[in-house]
Amino acid sequence: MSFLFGQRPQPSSAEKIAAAEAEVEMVSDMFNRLSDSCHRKCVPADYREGELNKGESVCLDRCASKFFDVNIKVSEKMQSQAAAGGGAGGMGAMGGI
Amino acid sequence: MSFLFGQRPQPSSAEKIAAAEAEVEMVSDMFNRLSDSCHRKCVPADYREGELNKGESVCLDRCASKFFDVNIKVSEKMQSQAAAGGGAGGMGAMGGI
Amino acid sequence: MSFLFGQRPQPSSAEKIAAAEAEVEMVSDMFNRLSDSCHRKCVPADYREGELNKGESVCLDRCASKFFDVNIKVSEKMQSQAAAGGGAGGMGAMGGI
Amino acid sequence: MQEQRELQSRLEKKQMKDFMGVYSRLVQRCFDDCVNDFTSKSLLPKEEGCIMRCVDKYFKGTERLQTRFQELNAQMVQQGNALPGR
Amino acid sequence: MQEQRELQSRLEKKQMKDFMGVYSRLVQRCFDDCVNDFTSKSLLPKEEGCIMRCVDKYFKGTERLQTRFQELNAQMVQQGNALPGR
Amino acid sequence: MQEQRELQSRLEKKQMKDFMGVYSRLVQRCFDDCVNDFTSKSLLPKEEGCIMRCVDKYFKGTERLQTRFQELNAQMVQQGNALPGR
Repeated sequence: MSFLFGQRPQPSSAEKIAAAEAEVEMVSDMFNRLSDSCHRKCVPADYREGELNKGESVCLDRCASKFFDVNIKVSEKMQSQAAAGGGAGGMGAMGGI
Repeated sequence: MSFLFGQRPQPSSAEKIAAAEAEVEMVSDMFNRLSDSCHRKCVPADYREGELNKGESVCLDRCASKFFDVNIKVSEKMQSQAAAGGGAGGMGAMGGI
Repeated sequence: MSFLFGQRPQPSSAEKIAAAEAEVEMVSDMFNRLSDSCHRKCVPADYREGELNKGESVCLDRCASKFFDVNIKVSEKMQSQAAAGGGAGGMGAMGGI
Repeated sequence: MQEQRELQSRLEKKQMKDFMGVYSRLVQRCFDDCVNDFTSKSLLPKEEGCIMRCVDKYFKGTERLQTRFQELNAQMVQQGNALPGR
Repeated sequence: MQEQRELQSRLEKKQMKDFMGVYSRLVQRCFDDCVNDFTSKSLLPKEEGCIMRCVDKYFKGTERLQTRFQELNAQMVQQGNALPGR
Repeated sequence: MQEQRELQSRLEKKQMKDFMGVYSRLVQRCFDDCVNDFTSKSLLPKEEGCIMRCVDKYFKGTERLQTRFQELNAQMVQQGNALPGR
């Protein structure tokens, strides 16, 4: 997911740690979502055997690959929108603080 | 969501920060839930076009408004129950620590 | 959930706090999941009355008990696999850091 | 000593966060189950009634599950069967 | 003063985290709704089209909901009806 | 140097938390898929069998997805196509 963090200069060392942490968290959040979606889409919930069969294994591989592609597409889209100026929200200041 | 945090006195400055943070987190958690529910209820999953159409837009507006109302109703109910003494749980000491 | 944390020696005091925190977090995460699953399985979503009826109450009791059993079974299984050497993954170093 | 205070303070934050979590999951659950008409922007009376019963039921269910959970947890710690205690 | 800076810095982290959260929920939602064919390992053109429209729609929806949310929040704070302000 | 140690320690906590997350999601998933009979308070033999197979399958699936994920991530970093590396 490093492509999401490539643009900004990152000066101080506390900030470097924070950025690295944010990246790790992002990557693992993304993996968890991929894992949830792909298990749901590829592994039927009846559990007849403990092994992954051939069909399930291939499905998981392709599912991971497609999830990754979606991630890249979305990221590219957001970067081009951001470059085109504004758009795409940003979670601005929410709520009443 | 400030109404949830209005009752208690908040002395020290570290506590003020913690309370402000808790509130921000609460507000953004609530927004995320509202967003998930309203997208699910108002935007069909076939994505025929990238624009929100009129019906979807109106539905999202009303959905946000109703979600907010529910939030207020629930909060009022809990305050009146708390005032009536106890009830409604509180997540007491859970687990074996 | 203390059984999950029993094996390792835990030296420094900062680490003790971290481990205690991790345990508390695990326990409360587990309770939240139990609560979500059991409400979904035992309480119909039409809310004809505000009370839990007899059937719902008994269902919740049994559901909690079974969820706990599953937790123990899974934990035992993982411990025996870990003892048998490796297996069961561990979330190794993910992503591109 | 100081360690204990530190732990105590974090546990309090955790409890607060837990309560918030229960609260916001409850709001979402009752909203999802009770509100499905978006021809008006205010809650209908029947939606409001449903919300109130949902909240009542959810809290009673949560309390019940908490009690069970604690009993089961205590039981498990006591037995310590096959499961190494701390 | 320092308190404010501390709060500021934490709020920035929070905002970053919020944005990440919106981003990854969006990826999952669009993936779940648009991709259901696992006979190939690359996205089909119709899946890619679906993803692009989904992203557009999701962001527009999110912006709209944010605006409403802020209005409703401001309104509620102003009225303060029955609900004690801070 | 100290920065590295700090980062290291936080990464370890993160890994622990990740593992816990996988564990508890697994418990919930297998419970939801395998347990639907609440006429008894102990697991039925067929539920227990289902749980064991579910755990096996889930772990194998997770390992497989992790391997794929790392390959795809490495590939993407290497290509750096259109996507600025760090």
